[in-house]
Amino acid sequence: MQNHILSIILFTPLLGALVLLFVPKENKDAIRWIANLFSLGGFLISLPLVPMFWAQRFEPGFKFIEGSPSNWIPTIGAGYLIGIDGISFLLIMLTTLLGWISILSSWTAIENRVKEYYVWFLILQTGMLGVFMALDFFLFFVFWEAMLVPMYLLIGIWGGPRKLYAAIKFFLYTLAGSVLMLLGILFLYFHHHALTGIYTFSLTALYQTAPKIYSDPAYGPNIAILLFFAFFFAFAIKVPMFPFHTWLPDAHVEAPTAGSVILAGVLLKMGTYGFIRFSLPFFPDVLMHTRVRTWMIVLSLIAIIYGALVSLMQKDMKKLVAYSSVSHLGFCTLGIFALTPLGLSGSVLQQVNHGISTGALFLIVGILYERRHTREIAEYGGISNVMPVYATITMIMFLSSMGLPLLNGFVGEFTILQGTFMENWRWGAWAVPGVVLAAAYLLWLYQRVFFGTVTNPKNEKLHDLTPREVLTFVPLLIMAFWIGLYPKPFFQILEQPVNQIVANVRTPQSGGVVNAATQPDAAQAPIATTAAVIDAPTRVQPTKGTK
Amino acid sequence: MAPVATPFFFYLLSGIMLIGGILVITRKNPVHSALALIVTLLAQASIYLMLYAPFVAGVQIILYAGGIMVLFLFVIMLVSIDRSIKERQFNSQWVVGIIAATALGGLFIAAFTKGDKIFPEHVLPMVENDNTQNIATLLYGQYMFAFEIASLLLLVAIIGAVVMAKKRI
Amino acid sequence: MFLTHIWLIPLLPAVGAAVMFFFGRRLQKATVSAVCVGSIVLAFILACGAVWQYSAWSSTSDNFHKPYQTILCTWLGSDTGHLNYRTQDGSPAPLQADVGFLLDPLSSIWLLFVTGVGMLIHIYSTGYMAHEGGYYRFFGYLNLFMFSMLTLILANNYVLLFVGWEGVGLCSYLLIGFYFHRKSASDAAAKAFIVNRIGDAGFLLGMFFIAWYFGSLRFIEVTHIAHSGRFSIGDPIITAATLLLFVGACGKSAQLPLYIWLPDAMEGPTPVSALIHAATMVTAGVYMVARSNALFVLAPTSMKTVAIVGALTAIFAASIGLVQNDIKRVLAYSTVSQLGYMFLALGVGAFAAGVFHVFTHAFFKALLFLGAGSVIHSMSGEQDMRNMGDLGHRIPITHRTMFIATLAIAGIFPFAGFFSKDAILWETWSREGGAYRFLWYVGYATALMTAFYMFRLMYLTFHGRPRMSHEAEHHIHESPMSMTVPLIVLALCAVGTGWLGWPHSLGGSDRFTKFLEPVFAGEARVLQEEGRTSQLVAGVEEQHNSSTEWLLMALSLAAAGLGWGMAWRSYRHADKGYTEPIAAAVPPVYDVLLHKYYVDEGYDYVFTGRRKLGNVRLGVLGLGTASAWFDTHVVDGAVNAAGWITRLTGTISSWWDKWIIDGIGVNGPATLARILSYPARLFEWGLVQWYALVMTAGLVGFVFYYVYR
Amino acid sequence: MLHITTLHYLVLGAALFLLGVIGVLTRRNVVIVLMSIELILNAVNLNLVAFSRLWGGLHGQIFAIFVITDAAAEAAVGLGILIAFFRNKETVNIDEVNLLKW
Repeated sequence: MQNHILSIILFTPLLGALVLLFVPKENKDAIRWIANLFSLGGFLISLPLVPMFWAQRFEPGFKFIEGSPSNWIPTIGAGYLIGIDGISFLLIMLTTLLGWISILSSWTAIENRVKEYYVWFLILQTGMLGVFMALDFFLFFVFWEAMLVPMYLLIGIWGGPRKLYAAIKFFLYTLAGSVLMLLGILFLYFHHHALTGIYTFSLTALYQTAPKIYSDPAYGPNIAILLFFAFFFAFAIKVPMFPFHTWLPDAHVEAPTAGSVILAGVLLKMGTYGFIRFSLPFFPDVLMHTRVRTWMIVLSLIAIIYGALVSLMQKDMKKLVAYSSVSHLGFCTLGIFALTPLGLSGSVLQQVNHGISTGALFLIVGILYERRHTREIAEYGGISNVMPVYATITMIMFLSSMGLPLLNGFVGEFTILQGTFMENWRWGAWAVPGVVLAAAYLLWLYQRVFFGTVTNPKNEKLHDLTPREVLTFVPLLIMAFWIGLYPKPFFQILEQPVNQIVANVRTPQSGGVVNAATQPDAAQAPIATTAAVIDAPTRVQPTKGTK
Repeated sequence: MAPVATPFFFYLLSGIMLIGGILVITRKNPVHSALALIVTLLAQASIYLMLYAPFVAGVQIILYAGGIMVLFLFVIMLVSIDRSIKERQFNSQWVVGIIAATALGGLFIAAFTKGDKIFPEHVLPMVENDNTQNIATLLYGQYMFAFEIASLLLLVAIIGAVVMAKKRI
Repeated sequence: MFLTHIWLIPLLPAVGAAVMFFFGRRLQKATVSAVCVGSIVLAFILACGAVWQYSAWSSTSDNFHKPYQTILCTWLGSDTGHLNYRTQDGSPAPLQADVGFLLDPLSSIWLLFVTGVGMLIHIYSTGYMAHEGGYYRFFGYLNLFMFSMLTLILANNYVLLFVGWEGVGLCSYLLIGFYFHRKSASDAAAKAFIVNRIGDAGFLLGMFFIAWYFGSLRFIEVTHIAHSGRFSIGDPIITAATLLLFVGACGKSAQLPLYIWLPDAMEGPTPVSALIHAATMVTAGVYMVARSNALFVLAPTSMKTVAIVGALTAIFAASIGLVQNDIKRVLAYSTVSQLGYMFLALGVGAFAAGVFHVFTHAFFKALLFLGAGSVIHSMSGEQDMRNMGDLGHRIPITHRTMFIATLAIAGIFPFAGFFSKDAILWETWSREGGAYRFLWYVGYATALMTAFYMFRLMYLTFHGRPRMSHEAEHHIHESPMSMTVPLIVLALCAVGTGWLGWPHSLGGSDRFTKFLEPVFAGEARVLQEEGRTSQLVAGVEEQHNSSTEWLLMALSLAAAGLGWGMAWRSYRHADKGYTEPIAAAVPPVYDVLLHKYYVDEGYDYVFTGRRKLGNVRLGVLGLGTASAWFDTHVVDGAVNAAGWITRLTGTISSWWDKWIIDGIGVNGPATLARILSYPARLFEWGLVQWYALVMTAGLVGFVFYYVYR
Repeated sequence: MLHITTLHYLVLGAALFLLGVIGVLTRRNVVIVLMSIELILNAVNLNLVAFSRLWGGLHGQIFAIFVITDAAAEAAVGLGILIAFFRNKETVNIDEVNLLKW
């Protein structure tokens, strides 16, 4: 059990999809029950991972490794190799939780082609989990692409009026990025073979060779930068970063509620996860010695402010939330490319937070949509009068999204901002207006939808949340308050991996030209020892009061 | 067996067979045709006996006269024959058909006449008893593989027949 | 016992708020009152106990003048010491924010008046809100506010202070928007929150500068390092940090240019205005600046900025207050003006005087608001003073208590305002050898205005001719006990609290300043080293020229008297259609003042973009519109253009494919074959038996060949 | 003449075969066409058994048995097709089977 827990978590949804195939499609309630059972089961099965992981949270390297390199297709060196560290652990827990919630939330929302819907959803779930678990690039790519298809179908079949446009845009855009990434992967793969004579897609092996491209006379920095951008496009489109974000509002607006939740909650995290897992360790020199990093930061900052500004002007609630995602994800990429432990851990935490709060926001919009079948803000007003519980939950989630202390958003944003600020105070300073604008667009939305008197007669009869709907929010609320009130466990889980990554990135690679000006503290740490990079601080003992 | 009886029975049975065959292809009513065919088949079974092939004769009776012909009769009952009885029985090319068949028959006769010499003068001696045993030994020995293939063929035919005859699967 | 359980003080209201959140809907009003008021009363008792115990604790020789700090656990940070950032000198420092509480004289003062005034206002609210809907919601929010405010006060580090800071902002938002069905209320609420957020952004950045420079965000450590002399006076980073902190304070404490939300905040229920927008929350900025005094004294530029902004705000808001007609708006502008006073005091380095004014102001301003609430209550919701008049004998308790408060705010001896205001004016006059003397004139003019608009309020409301409708007149009644008792208690405080700071020049001992000495003592040293000042705290004060001080006191008393007199002359007999003296004298000025210098409109044009300048929309909304246009047309346009080009090439390719490749290359031979096949087709007419016949014919031919070859 | 030789059997078989061929080529009723096919098969069987007798072996008979098997399969499938066809076209006339005609 302990050794195979990851595989069990990974394939439980797929098993559910297989079981669903044998249920007659007329039997909608049975299908719903089975799908919910399996998604809840998937979540519950992932819970034992928490204490197991907690016990070894400070140990270096990947944990719960299963399989071995090249055991799948030995001829090309592809393997079924999965394992997690703190970063993927949090994202996996987020995925299983959101997967359950979004499946629960679609109970009444999906009325036609119920069976296909749940089957695709469960397959999507496995795909996403696989992306976060894979330690083999081939496997990763398989999951990465495999998850596109269900999402495409979810948008394209159960979506809104312009669903085909949105679905095709989503699919092609993401696919275009993936193709470049595939080229990058192949380059790294053959480069590894050139250096070691071994064909393998194993991540740990590539970690050793990929950073050498920069200083390899046969390739040089320019090739390394090109490779970085090959990966960058795939991930930046997925995140999405500033100029590549336009598929997101379309996809969100047209997707069914649960699809939006998963799209915002998990799919976007794959981009940031890709940056953390691949871009940073593969191309440390590109980031440390060229202007690339500044560009990344600038794009992130543009995304933060620009996303918030555009969001301010939206007339469609879902579009507003979608653009707010652009802004929030800007914070995440900002934290990543700050390349400090604080920035990185804040970024991962913010990804989890974004999954929770934005997931909840999409659920919130979905609930109104289910009742009124419109997302136009102008159609609403005074909803607080008719749906008080709903209004309360919405308020909490809005506050969480705009980063109010004691709720989750603040912890992530604060850590990112502090980490970025310490790297370069201008970066931090430019990001701060995003916080103000977040309050502006969310509060304005709240005011327009919830405050005032009910002016539209269609809104007078709206019924408040059903117990099932409340149930979908409860875990999110609990998580929001937990992260806001007691984020220490999360920081402890993230501490080891982020220090490791920062150490890897900031340590000069063999033959790399260390630019002392840009890298004052790089020389201290060997690759694998994390704690040594940033040595334990001399903590000033607090003045304890006498009893 | 007495030599007198052999020609007699041969001609008798041949006559029955040919008359039966002619009836098969000329009757309007398929039921009559089928009955005529049964008579032909039974007569042929007797001829097999004359050729020291009792097992084949048995199979002929059981399978052909008993099995296949019942199948034919069932099908004739299933399809409505009332209309087809009243209609034209021969198609538009029947003259050409008969001419072609006659030509073929003529050629056969020519062939027999010309090729008479290739047959041996006397038939070779043949074990007359234990025919079934010997056939079994051969079927399950030398022709084992062919036998299995045949069984597979039957299986396919059964499934095929069911698939085609059934209204909705 | 009280000290070690100091965390209970904020927790109690939090529990009250949580109870309201989960069960409030189902509870009786009496239960709601019991839970919420009870939690605050308990908190007040605990606070008194804690302060009393602290004063005993800090006078022992071991802990002489030390702040008391207790740390419960780490809130932000991994607590392992491995999650670090680098400070400006390259040494690692952990990401760390404790759940920790700090009690020193400064927080003691805030603790006492916040819980005390808060308790009185809670009691008052049980009467005021008795007939309103959402009773439990109101008290839940109030309790949540108390929790946030107490967290803010008791926090031992900037981050936790920020928690309270944002928390009070949120509660302010919720309470201003309490009547959420009114558009003006929800507008005001959102405005308050967003303007506060701008300040908060500054605060955040200031905090990061401090963390970067000091490697810690705990007050004790920051103060310690600041005192260590490692940093020179006028250090640019510290200047930047303090200026940014002051931006935060401007937002929260309604200073120029971020004061605009406070007058609008009067949309909330009156107890809220009293508690949040007069007595407690708006002084949080003062608290924060006073708390960071160790940093501010290292940055003279920031100090000057604080002083000038404070003085300007004081006179600016007071001048608007001169002509407003809404009773609560007058008080709101008065609050902004008084807050300006406080910042003036802080800016000139007279931290103790500023804090003293916060303290006295909390009581008399809360009293004024509650009194105004009582008036509004009795007038069945009427807030416009033009429709009041002659209420004095109909609601006597309200009248008398409010009169006391007016005397206090106008600075009449021996009411509380006199002492605190004079302390500020005197410090402004004398600090740094008179460097700030020009601000004294501003402060003095403000004092005159204050007296005028306050007595104007009193005369218009309680004297003159009754100007309300008959129906309203019929309903006028004194408020219930639950409302008048707090008024009386507050009136007593408005008289007495000033005596705590009875100055030496008048033969007092100025206990208040002495009490605060441990907090600001370090700064006195810095200022002295700097050579900017010769006196700050008790003990040094005897040296200065008492006669000048007496003269200044007399002058400010004269100003108060003058203002009173002018108001008396103009409004004593105010009847319907009375004339405003300013409007009569200089109409354009009156117009500008009545429209609040058109600041809101200007902001709408320039910053928010809610109003268009011609056809152009500026400000944030303008940027937003431009960005949205850019997004749909340029960014998404590029994406769609890429798609369109792909499809165009696809169309061309498919045309080429269909007509050239497929048409000529593939279908050509096929067509040829088809043409050639016509003769062959003659043999095939699809009849099975024909095929059989052909087969037979073939057989004939075959056999024929073999037979006759 | 009195002696019955193999040739007699062959002639008989040929006659039967020709009857079958005539039936196949001229009749419109599919059932009868199928029966004619049976006739043809039987003619072949007769030859096989006759040759088997001539050479004194059993292989011819084995072949005959296989042909009978084949005939059974053919009859089953053929009649199945007939029924399916009849269901669709309400006729058993073979010259009306022209769906595949160009």
